[in-house]
Amino acid sequence: MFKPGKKIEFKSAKEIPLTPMSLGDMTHNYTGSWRNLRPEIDYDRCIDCMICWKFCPEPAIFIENDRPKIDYYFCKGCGICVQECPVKCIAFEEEGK
Amino acid sequence: MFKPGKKIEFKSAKEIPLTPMSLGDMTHNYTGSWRNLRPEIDYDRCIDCMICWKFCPEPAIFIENDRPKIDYYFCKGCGICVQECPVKCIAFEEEGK
Amino acid sequence: MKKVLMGNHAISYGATLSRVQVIAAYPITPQTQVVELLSEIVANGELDAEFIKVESEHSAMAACIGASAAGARAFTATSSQGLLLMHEVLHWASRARLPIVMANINRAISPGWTIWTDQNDSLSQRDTGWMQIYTADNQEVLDSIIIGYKVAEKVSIPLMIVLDAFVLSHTYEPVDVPDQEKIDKFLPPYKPKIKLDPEDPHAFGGLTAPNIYMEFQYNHQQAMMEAKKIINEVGKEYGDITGRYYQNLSPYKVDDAEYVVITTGTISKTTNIVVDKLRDSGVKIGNLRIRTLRPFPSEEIYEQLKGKKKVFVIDRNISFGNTGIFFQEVKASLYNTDIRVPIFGFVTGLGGRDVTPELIEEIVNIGIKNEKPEEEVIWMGVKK
Amino acid sequence: MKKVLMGNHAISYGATLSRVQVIAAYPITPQTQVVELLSEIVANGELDAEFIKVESEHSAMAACIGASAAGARAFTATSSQGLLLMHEVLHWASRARLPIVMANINRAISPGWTIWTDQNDSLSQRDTGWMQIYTADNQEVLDSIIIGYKVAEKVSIPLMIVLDAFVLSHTYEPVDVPDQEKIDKFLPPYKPKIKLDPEDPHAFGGLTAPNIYMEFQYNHQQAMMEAKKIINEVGKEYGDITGRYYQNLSPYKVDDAEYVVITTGTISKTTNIVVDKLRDSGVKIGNLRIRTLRPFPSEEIYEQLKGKKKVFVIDRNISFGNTGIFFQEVKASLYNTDIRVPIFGFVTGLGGRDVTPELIEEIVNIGIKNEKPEEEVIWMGVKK
Amino acid sequence: MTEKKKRKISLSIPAEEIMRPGNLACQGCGASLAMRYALKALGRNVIFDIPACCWSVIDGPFPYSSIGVPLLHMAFETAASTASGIRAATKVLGKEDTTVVAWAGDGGTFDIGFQALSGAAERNEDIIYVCYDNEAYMNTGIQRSGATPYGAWTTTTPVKHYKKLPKKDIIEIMAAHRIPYVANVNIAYPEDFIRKFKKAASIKGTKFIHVFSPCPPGWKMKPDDTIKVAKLAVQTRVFPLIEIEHGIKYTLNVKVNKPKPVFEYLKLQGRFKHLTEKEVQRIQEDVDAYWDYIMKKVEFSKEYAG
Amino acid sequence: MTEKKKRKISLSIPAEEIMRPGNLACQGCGASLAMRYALKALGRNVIFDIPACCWSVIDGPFPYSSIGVPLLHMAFETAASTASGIRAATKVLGKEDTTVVAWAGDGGTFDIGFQALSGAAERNEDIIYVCYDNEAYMNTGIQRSGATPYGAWTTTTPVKHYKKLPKKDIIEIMAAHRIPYVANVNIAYPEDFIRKFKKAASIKGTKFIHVFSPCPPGWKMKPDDTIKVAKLAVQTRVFPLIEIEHGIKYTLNVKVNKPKPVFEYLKLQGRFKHLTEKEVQRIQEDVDAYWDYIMKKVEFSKEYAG
Amino acid sequence: MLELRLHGRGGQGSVVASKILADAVMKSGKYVQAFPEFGVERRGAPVVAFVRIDDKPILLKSKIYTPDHLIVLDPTLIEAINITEGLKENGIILINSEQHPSEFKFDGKFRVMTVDAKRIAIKYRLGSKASPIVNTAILGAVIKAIPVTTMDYLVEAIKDGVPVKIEENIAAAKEAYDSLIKGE
Amino acid sequence: MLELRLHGRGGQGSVVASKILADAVMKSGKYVQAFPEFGVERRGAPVVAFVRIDDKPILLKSKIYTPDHLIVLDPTLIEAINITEGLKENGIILINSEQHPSEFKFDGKFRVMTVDAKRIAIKYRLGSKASPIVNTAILGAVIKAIPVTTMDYLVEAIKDGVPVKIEENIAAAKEAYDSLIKGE
Ligand SMILES: Cc1ncc(C[n+]2csc(CCOP(=O)(O)OP(=O)(O)O)c2C)c(N)n1
Ligand SMILES: Cc1ncc(C[n+]2csc(CCOP(=O)(O)OP(=O)(O)O)c2C)c(N)n1
Ligand code: SF4
Ligand code: SF4
Ligand code: SF4
Ligand code: SF4
Ligand code: SF4
Ligand code: SF4
Ligand SMILES: [Mg+2]
Ligand SMILES: [Mg+2]
Repeated sequence: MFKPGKKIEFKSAKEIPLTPMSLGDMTHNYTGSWRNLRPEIDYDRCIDCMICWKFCPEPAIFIENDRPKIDYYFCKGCGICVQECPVKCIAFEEEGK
Repeated sequence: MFKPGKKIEFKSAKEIPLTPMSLGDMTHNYTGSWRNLRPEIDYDRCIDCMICWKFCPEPAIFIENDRPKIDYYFCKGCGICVQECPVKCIAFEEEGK
Repeated sequence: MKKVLMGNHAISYGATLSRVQVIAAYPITPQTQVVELLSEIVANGELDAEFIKVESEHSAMAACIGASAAGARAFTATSSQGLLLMHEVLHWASRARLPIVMANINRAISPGWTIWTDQNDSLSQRDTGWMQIYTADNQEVLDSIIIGYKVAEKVSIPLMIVLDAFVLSHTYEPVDVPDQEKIDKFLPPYKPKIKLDPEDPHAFGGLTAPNIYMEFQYNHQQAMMEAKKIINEVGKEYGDITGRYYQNLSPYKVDDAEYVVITTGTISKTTNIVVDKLRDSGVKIGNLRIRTLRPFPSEEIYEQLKGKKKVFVIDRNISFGNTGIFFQEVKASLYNTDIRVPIFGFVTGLGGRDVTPELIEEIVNIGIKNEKPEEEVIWMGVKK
Repeated sequence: MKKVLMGNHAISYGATLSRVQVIAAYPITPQTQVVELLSEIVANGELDAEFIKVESEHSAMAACIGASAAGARAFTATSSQGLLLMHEVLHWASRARLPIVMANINRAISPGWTIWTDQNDSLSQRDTGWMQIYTADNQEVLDSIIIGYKVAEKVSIPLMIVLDAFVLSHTYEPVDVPDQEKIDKFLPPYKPKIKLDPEDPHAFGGLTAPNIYMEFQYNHQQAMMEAKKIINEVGKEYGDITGRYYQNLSPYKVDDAEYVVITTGTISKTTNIVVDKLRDSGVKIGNLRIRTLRPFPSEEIYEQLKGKKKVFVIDRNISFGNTGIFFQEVKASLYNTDIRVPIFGFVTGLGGRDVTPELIEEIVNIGIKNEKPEEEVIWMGVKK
Repeated sequence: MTEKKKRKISLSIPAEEIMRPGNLACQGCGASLAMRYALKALGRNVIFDIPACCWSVIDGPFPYSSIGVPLLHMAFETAASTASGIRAATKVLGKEDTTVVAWAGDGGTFDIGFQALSGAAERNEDIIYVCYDNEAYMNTGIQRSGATPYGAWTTTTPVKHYKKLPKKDIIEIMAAHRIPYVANVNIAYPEDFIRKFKKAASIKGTKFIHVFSPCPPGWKMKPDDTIKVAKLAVQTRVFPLIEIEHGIKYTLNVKVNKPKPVFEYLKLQGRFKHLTEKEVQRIQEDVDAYWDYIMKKVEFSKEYAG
Repeated sequence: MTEKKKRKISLSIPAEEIMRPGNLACQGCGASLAMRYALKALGRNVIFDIPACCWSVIDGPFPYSSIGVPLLHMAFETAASTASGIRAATKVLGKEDTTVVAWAGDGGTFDIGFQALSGAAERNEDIIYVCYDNEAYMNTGIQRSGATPYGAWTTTTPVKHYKKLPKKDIIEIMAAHRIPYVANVNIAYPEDFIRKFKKAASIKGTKFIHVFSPCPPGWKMKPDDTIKVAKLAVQTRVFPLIEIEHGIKYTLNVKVNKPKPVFEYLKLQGRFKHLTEKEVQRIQEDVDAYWDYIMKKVEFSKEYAG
Repeated sequence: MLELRLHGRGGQGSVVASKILADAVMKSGKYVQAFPEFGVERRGAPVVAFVRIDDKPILLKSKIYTPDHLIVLDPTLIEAINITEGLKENGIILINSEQHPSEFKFDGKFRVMTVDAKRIAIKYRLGSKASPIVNTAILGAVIKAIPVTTMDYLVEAIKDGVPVKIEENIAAAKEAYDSLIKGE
Repeated sequence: MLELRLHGRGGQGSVVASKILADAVMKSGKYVQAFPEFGVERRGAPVVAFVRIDDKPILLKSKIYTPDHLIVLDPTLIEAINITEGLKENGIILINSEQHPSEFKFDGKFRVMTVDAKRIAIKYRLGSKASPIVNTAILGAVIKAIPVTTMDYLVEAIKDGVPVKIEENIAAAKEAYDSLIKGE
């Protein structure tokens, strides 16, 4: 799982770098809020082929103990994993249901 | 032979066109002055093949009564006609000699 | 007909009503809807024009130059980086004296990447020989395109209509779209003074030696001076048929004012609110909106500012290493006159920073409070 | 070592002595010899640099930006249309705060095609955020490149050295070429403040929202203000090792003058002759040469002009629809001061029209004769 | 989570994630996936430059970045020239081993940045130029580019006037520049994708890689169809996966012996929904002809190289 | 003049001279001759635009012009985009029959104007784009361009560092744009030259013509060798004369069964005089290989078209 | 002056909604202004749009920081972001939801209303079942909740502003008008 | 101040000649400036170059309209153009020619001198027989005719300014120095 990054704020022109320069990554930005459908892996059926991991654009699927795991902080809910899973073991339901 | 063009002069900003626009051609500009070698056709040997005419870049060779004629006002003295004449009937001598 | 239009569509309708014949444009945020709507209008056959979907803004302007030189009414629209990329050919268009009209949506300059408004893009074209008109609402945008062609074709100088990114380009406002017939009478078909014509062949733009080059520059400048009058005349003529009058300057309660805020673009509208509010509390203040940057209406500004106590210029731009640009232009234009009122130069709103009535009030208060500007550039709304 | 050098070769030697590491350039008359000599110097192994023979000036500047951002000292040279074509990326370089140095040979703008000198090319870049230094002889050209790097790297702003086409670029003059050792001490290797480095990865120039964009602009402007001092300081330091001192302004007999002619570039030198001549005939006149256009040295100009009777600005340029540009800059910078001396604005020498001592004398005479300028722009040497 | 089964999985692409989530790509963005693969292939000793394109936004605003390697954002038309400058600097600074990558969209490659690319190729600059191709100007809201295929709707090729010109054949054009390596890749074929990027990094001189990169909003398709559509592009022969060395040696990387009808590919995408059967037929013929053409090149090049 | 013999001459190219003398081309300029032929082929119902190049000067300064047809001088990088604008205007103004010609040097075509050209080709603009190729930036005093051949000296590729990169293969690159007509011509073959210009004028869409155009000062050769060198370029197979239709149909126009050694061509030109025997040999091999390649294309295209 | 803020997701048509509403308001003789959030829109990501309404010409060109009312096109946003930022006391929060207003809890004193615009949109086949286009439907409820114009003008505005399925959009708006749930 | 004008043809090296002369003058301790005609040079077409010499720094940056003396690298130019335009009275016209000065006639009072630089250049194999490069040769004669510097400095300047055949160029300059024909 990705270590959530920090939001960086500047109080004044004196604090900013010489030119707009990155000082951290986007992992403070929980793109999970973009999702209105939520993928859920049925691990009983999952064959650990890692195809879902391979095709997740974010990446929001990581490998933990040799199994795929969805990081809901970042999963945007595109549904690619759902569609590409060869055994169709990822469900896709409306958020909050 | 080309009709020599006129030099065009302007006395004031009121006389010039809206934008730099041509009002005549360059035939007032006697590029013959560029020449230090002078091509001369030996008409006795000339076979009127018009190769010299064909290859003169200016164009400074014209056809008069089916014969090639060099216009010395404009001939720059490049020597192409001299070299390309198949019967080598064009002499190339220093100007003023 | 009244329509709720975004500024970008106001441009498209302005161009359509002007019956432009060749459009060459390239997309850029925040201009894209201009191009998209024009694509549709042309595709639907509602405008008899060729639309060249060029591969860059540079080529857009080059194609406009080609089209205009070949005798067609030419149009383009762009913004920021796109305008900057045109720079060389902007100079070309004006020196070729071609009456092209373009719309430029004021977007700040990168890096860092930005899509929000400020005026540095168009203002850094102030020396390209184009006329420039800054607009303040979508109605004015539409009207100015039409007026722009008439002016440009009269003086043979290209003209740029400028509007704020998003604040106008993407904001929907009620706009009266005039009838085509009315506009056709106002703006007859283009009669080119310069034309690439096989039946009357000329070469345009050839080598121009030191003995004559300068005379063309002189004429260009004279035409610009002439344009000061023409813009007002044509603006009046347009007003007579539509009821909407446009001049080089747009003063608001300036007549009896002691203090004058000089603004451009949409900041002017918000400033009017502040003027009203302050007037209510007894401050004799007015707002002078500069519409025309080129030709710069020095004489009219002089007339407006005569006898005032203080002047506050709000610039949504900065010429690094100097000051805000309208501030500079105004000061320079008054230097040799008898006006010596203190002029304050404020820089604000860069890169889309919002300019609120509160901020404008603060500006005015600083101006009123201080006898004269403590710094040449007074930064407002910046976290120093 | 003293050498007879054309201005273009003075540039090449200046760049070589500065040990530039990446050169990216594209040929244009009257700059070509710069590139040609540098090609030879690099080919001969006399300079350890990469020379990218790009396919356009636009790419030349983009390559300089890439090289500078990756940590190398970068150089280019161009002129006129080439400079104009760089416009977008000029803005980019300065806002990226990269200390690139370039030489620009002042050539007038087309159409009609011209290769002769005037300043409209570089002056229409006055709002791009670059520093600009105008030079008056080949010695100064060479020296200014070296000084330029030191200044640029101190304030993190790119710098443009400007010289007149042909009058300097193609004119041979004796030039002292300093020893490499001396220069190495003056100008140590480049220590980048910004660097693309896999071992310390950062992204540069990303999307910068309205809530923070303006602060970068503010810092850019502060650095420009700082540069006014730095240019003088570094110029002094250079003088201490070479005997040649360069400052923002170069006054000639201004101290006790009643009349001051303000000039730039080579016109200044010819003006000095006229000053001497008029002084001989009892006219108290001096010449103030402005070297630095950006940052604009307002305060120093104020000091120089305090107490003068009249000021005559000679512009080899024109902002169409307004006035000569140095004229405008000077007037604006003095507006809010207590100086109210009449300033006359003369435009002359466009497109390579020769500016002779006689013409300058005529200008001075008009200035002296008239109480104040009758027109905002006084055209000289033009066939009206 | 269910009880873990103990077994070793084997991954067909590198495990390390250099790219970070939280980025600003749309749901199902192909370009996002492309970057993820590219970074896996190239590792960290790399410098990127990116001109204006969706990736200028995806990476994140100041002060953030998602790609984890040094990156210079640059003006739209400068990808290749900027990379040339970066490459020159790394050379004089003794960092020849750093890979320099220009990463641009199709607009920035086929259109506005094409001259810089062609110039860099002419100089055989030692860079990898990557074009992720979503077949329109997406960042500005779906305008046609030189990469927009025949028949497609975009906002500047409205339905009444859909694009009637073919897609610029960038692969062939770059091959005609005779650079050492030209290849195309497809996000649905990650192993091929990564192999080619690694190969490109190992070659000196200019490398050009063309990435097939679906864009759900721009193509008017469901975000979950991204991989499906990408696969179909290969399976219908719309996008033959090839490599071209020195402009003459052509290799076909994925054989498609039984191609699916192009309609399968088109029908998933709203941008093609206005097409008549006749137009679909025409596109099928174009695809067939192009495939034949490429196959002939492959043949020809065998003969040639042999 | 001697006594006139009475006989009718027959001319192999049109007699009418549209171009005027007095122009500012150097002695023996190939570009000057190229324009003379082009005008003979195209006649007077034509509009030219010319970007910065020698021809901006050759034509003559204001207020003069030598070409006798309407001409717009334009910025260096805009030949094709300006022509697109002119073409659009002629269309709306009902002058579709006017031929629109962009006339540019190699620098303006291979390098700085290439994007505009490629863009116009992508749009299949109805113009003739002519590149007269003197293999360097001549107007600015002989700097290298993308068209400068391997081995040549120029002022930016000095003898110690002569050009080590091949000439950009513009013909192949333009062919890969699949425009209806691509051809090259040579001033030493005026009949072929004129035929191709006339053909180009008869075709709708983008036509690209590449003109071999020797330059005595730039090539450091005698002005009277212009035609000789041009002929040798063909006879040594350095410059095979071809036509390419729609990017696939290749035709060889002048057979060269017994090629002369390339050295014959090189030795007349000072720009090559520093070359060692080995380098000359290398160039010979490149020329042979390229000829083979083109011949294969001709073969391939027969098969293909057949 | 009345200031409204619309909340939706990229691709859901909040800007079109704001424009149609503005048109309907203009037609009723009022002055109006509508604008999107100034920035990059990403499909799926939360976005906002604004409408200003007044009886006199609107000169104000700055942003809206303290809206009078909110319109929420997608209920999942309520969890995802802090929706009530800047909302004035007693402001209406009109949510596209099948739930009753009382089921929504916000920090602060607001008037929650709901309308099941999704159901209505699906009924009239606006968009697909998976992603219905609710923007015209919800407008019907808006003008009921915040009576800035009449249904007649809204119908006209929909006619001018929607390219396809005009009748269905109108019917949806009308049905939404009738099915607004005002809460307490 | 002394102002010289050189006449040649494009490609003949008049500018190089002016530069070498300037260098030689500088080496002798004087101030100097040299420049070509500002314009486009065409091989074969008449061109000019200028040299200014003074004892104090040269500030003047305008053109030369009334030269003190002329140097003519190519005698065929005399027929082709009006060579003496602006030349001051009593100015020297130094011509590269095998002829005697008296064979040249000009309108005005000038001092004609000649040197057969062409023959000398050919002798030292400078350039080809058809187009010999006379620019260094003629400089030898120039400093004899107009003594602005010494042969020693000229030799040094040639060493610095000529890339190949240095010795031959020097020898040619020296021979020209000795073979100047001053006329009357
Ligand atoms: C000179 C210039 N013109 C236009 C733009 C606007 N612009 C930014 S990104 C973009 C579209 C990029 O298209 P593409 O390269 O295909 O990348 P995509 O957005 O599709 O990923 C455009 C037109 C710009 N930034 N600069
Ligand atoms: C933007 C820009 N850059 C550079 C130039 C200078 N320039 C003018 S002509 C020319 C060379 C043209 O070369 P080519 O196109 O090969 O034509 P040629 O002169 O060889 O005929 C150059 C570099 C220019 N006019 N504009
Ligand atoms: S694709 Fe499906 S089966 Fe394969 S690892 Fe992912 S969830 Fe498991
Ligand atoms: S739905 Fe999309 S973003 Fe979420 S885990 Fe699956 S592939 Fe990744
Ligand atoms: S010498 Fe050259 S210019 Fe003169 S006639 Fe012969 S070919 Fe023509
Ligand atoms: S080429 Fe020779 S033979 Fe032929 S026409 Fe000319 S002069 Fe006569
Ligand atoms: S518009 Fe397309 S390419 Fe751009 S981020 Fe969204 S999905 Fe990706
Ligand atoms: S330099 Fe070459 S191309 Fe240019 S005019 Fe002279 S000969 Fe012709
Ligand atoms: Mg794209
Ligand atoms: Mg060339």
